[in-house]
Amino acid sequence: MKLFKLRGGVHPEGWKGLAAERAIRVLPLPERLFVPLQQHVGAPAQPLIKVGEHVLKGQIIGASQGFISAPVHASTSGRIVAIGDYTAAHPSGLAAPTVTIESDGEDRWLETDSPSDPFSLLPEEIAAAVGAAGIVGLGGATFPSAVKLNLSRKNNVRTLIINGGECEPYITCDDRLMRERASDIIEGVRLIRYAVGAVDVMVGIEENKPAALASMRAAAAGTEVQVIAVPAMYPMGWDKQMIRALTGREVPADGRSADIGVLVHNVATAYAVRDAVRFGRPLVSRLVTVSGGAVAEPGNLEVPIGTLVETLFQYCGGFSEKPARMVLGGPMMGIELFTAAVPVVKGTSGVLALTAREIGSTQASPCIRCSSCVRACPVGLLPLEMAAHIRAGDSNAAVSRGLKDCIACGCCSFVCPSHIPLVHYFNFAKGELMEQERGKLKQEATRKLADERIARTQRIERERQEAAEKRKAAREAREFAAKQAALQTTTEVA
Amino acid sequence: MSEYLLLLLSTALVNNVVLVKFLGLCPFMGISKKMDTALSMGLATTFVITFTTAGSWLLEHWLLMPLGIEYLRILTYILVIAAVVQFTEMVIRKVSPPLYQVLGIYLPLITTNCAVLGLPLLNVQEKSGFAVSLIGGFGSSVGFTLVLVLFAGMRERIALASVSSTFAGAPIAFITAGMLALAFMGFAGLVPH
Amino acid sequence: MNAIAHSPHAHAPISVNRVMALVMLALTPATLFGFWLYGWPAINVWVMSLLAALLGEALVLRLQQRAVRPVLMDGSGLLTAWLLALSLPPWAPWWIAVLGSLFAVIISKQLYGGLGQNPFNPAMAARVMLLISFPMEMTTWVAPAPLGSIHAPGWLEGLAVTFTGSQVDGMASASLLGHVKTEFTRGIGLEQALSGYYAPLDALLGSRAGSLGETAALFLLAGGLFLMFKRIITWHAPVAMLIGVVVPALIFSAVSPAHYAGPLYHLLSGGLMLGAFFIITDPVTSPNTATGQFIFGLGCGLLTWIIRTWGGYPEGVAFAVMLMNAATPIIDHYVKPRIYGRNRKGVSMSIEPLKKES
Amino acid sequence: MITALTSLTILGAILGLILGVAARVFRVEGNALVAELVDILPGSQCGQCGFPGCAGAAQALAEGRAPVTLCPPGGRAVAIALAAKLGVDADVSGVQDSVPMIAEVREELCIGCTRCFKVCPTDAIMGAAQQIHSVFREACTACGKCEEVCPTESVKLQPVPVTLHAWYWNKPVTQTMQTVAA
Repeated sequence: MKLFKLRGGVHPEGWKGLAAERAIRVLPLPERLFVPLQQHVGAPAQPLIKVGEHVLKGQIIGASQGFISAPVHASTSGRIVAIGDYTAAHPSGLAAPTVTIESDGEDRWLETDSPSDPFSLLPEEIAAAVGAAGIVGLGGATFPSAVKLNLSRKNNVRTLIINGGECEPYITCDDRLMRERASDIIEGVRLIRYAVGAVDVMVGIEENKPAALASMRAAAAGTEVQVIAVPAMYPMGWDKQMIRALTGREVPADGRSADIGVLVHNVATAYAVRDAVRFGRPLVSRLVTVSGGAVAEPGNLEVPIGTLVETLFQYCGGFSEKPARMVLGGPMMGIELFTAAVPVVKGTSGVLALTAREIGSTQASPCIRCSSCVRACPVGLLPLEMAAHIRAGDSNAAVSRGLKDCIACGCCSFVCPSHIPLVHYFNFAKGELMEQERGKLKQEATRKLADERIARTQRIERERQEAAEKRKAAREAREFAAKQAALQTTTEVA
Repeated sequence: MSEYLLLLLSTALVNNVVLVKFLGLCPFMGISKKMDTALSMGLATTFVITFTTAGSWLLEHWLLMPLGIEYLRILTYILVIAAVVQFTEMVIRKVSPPLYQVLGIYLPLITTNCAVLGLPLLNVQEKSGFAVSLIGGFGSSVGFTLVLVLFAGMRERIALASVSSTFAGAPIAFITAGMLALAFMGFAGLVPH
Repeated sequence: MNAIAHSPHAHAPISVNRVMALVMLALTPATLFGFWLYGWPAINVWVMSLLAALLGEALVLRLQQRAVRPVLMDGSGLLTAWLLALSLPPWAPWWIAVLGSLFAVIISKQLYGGLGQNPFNPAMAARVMLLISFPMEMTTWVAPAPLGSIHAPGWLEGLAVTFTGSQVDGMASASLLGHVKTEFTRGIGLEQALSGYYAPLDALLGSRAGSLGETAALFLLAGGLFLMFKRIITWHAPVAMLIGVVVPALIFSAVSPAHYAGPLYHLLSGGLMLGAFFIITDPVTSPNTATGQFIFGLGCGLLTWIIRTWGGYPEGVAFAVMLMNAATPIIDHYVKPRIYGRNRKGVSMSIEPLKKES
Repeated sequence: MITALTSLTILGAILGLILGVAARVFRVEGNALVAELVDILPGSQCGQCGFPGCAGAAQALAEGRAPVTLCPPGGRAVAIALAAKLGVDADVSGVQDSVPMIAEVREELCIGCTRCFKVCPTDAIMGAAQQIHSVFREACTACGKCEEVCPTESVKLQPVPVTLHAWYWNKPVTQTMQTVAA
């Protein structure tokens, strides 16, 4: 199969060996789980339970709100002990609405009936099952999967691409999943294909994962699923990059992949879809890579959603040395954690404890305009110019240079010889612009309110005047009548 | 033909109106903060200079010289310049209000751009013919536009640089202009006189 | 609590210091060859340039109350002075080297805010300034006198040449480009001017009069290839510059060989090799994109050839580089990479409705 | 003398004629600028700029009587937009966005006098006489009028609390090496 030419990208040190060669282990059930109500893109889920209530594993505890949203389920059986704010896995360290479950140790599933043959279901029913299971993009985007399925079916998507590109260094959970549970993934892939009515199915896996390629090829043999090796580079796991590599087409900047007839899902998502459709089991656990130079025994764990990150590190033997930085996600796009007491969510692919040596120098020096960042950018932006304008306080100039197309992949910061935090600049500017946007919307709304108020006060004033005039006229009429009457009486008297 | 081409080259590059003759420095410093504006200003000035060199030559040879009133030269030239600038201003205001806003006071000030008056006067001094005056004027204004745009590009970049406060703004702009003039010295001798 | 660090949490093993060090390493063979060729005075000029750059930069940083050490340690000032020294006449008086270096690091670099913010290449700006201000000193060349040969001045004599301006008899010579230009102005044809004066092999190996670092074309080429191999520079600008010189030279020398020199003459003379591989690849003053760099290089080459052929100065590399430096922001303004999912103008690719499958 | 006078007069007359015709051909209707400026301004008619309402401010801006940094509620964003529209180089770096504020009613102090309710230009305060008032957050522009009229200092402008949704990365601290090395 011919692959298409890609642009930009970098080749960071992989560090995959730390965790990739050890089989998946199941984390023993923690005592408490902290399940945030928003683990996806879109509106947060609405809590459906009360404190003190007992829930079963897989029971819905937060309902989907609106079109782009996803429900949240209990990750184990137990008692709800709190519904309130808890530190979120977010760089701000702010709290988010979270449901705390105290495990009863039984880990009992909610009884559900599941179809004997999932392929006998209607495509709509599969999408509904995926939606009810709370499945979101597990590659990290956390976009509700059912929304994508429905959209793709309506758009007559022809090509289904399954993204097995795991380009972040250290992270190997998808690699392990493909090695150990290939046939389950393939079944999930075929279910997705059936649900959207796609014709071609391609699984793109980077060529630096020969074991995963071999097991996936073996599992896909005899099915309509094609397993294709793609070049190993970062960011190969960017869905649009995968689309370009496999189809040679680009997703329009203002559109979605469905606009060019392509649907992309992650391998882990496909696996979760199979669980949801075949067994009626919602997404309550996921594979998480625990790795980094400071972790004693790196590996991949199957973890209930809501487990604290510190529990994962403890299970992996604690730290062999004091980590310089703890990271949620991969080193290229992950976020630094200032506390390990934050819960694992649906989008968490890994937790890392990195040593100072692995992070490398962070001391920034002036930009020498070497344009390494321009060559590395997979999108085709000019990071150095955008950052220079943002630094000078002109974020709008950065927008006209493509800030909104930036995917924050980190390639530019990675290669910068001056160690300039380019992506940090971009995220700052995006936040600033978003705030301005919100301000503008509010301004428009308040202007409308002000106009309405002015109109209303004028109307009231006018009405009052009219009323006053009416009263005056009435009084005059009355007085006139009285006078007339008086006149009449006098004449009568006279 | 090649003579005119050389004239064009000579007036645009070798004897650049800004960097070699030091005419028109006011808009050169004033309207060179943004590349797009600089280009528009350059084009407006090109229009004005081309027309005034032609117009003033005609007046010189058909009006002033026959009547023997050369002493009114500067007065009449300024009359022509002012009229052409006024006309340009009206056109720009109609065609592109934002540009009109951006050029602001510099648009009427083309009138006092010494290059606009200087070039016709130099033509008289050198007793140039009509074609030479016209092409010389056009070449000079193209050279003006060229350095204005080059300079604006560099100033856009310098605006982002962390120039120390002592030199920020006009001082560093003047230093840059000096360096640009150094670079243009390379064209010296390119066109034999 | 420390501020939370933004991603990425990994970094490529590269730094500004390393880039500068590699460029200096690539310059070393050509420099050593120049030292050998022109003896002690050349070494003095080189040392004076570097010293002046360091001291000048330190002084300015002190005045601006900025930290001195990290800036001096990044090596950019040294590299600038090194490149300048290579473009000076090897027997230039000491004050030429000092003045040039100070102009380069103070006026053309630090006034703009230091590394990465100067619009003009500091070494070339300094060279142009010197050439215009001191044409005598800047065009007094000497014939090569390799260290150890009979004519070579000893160490003390070398000091005398650099610091008191004493000239060793019989050493004055003209550079190739200068010689041809002079002969042209005297009305002597190219063939005659070149006879006995120009041998391509000598030019290739550099044993002829010229500035300190420009004569060793082969070593400079090797250094440039080394930098490309190390991915410090890309091929676009250098190759384009060579094309920009060779193509017009080829065409014009074919049409009129008596008036126009051939490509080999242009390639191996003057500062072309130094310019192509070490000057125009300066990232600060060249465009961002590969296409932009190609245009930039092509412009440098063409202007070099035009100034050499028709201009008043015998050598045009420095002028050409400065002129194209001035045009760099405009090139960057118009030549930008295409953004994913957009066309060249930045408009989103069209979203065509998919055809219904029957 | 006569020749000079006549020739200049005729020349002036001809040029004047041309310009007169051009002025008719290239006539510009009205001043669209003011309307565009009004659109940029917040429109809450708060009067903090010292001009009577946003339309007055726009008029002043168009005539160059006011700086683009005149609008406190608009902050940096509006200043930048105004500068771009007017084509002036405004030093907006000085206009720091004040921390976003919002009016809050301290319920223990509110006596339900309805004065704030009456002055609010955007109807952001809800309540009736003798009832504790409350602020409709989305509509409050933090103009401060309610704060002025409140007899019990119950209404106060408070910084808007940062939420997870509104949080964003701070601007990176650049290493300009502005300190003298020890």
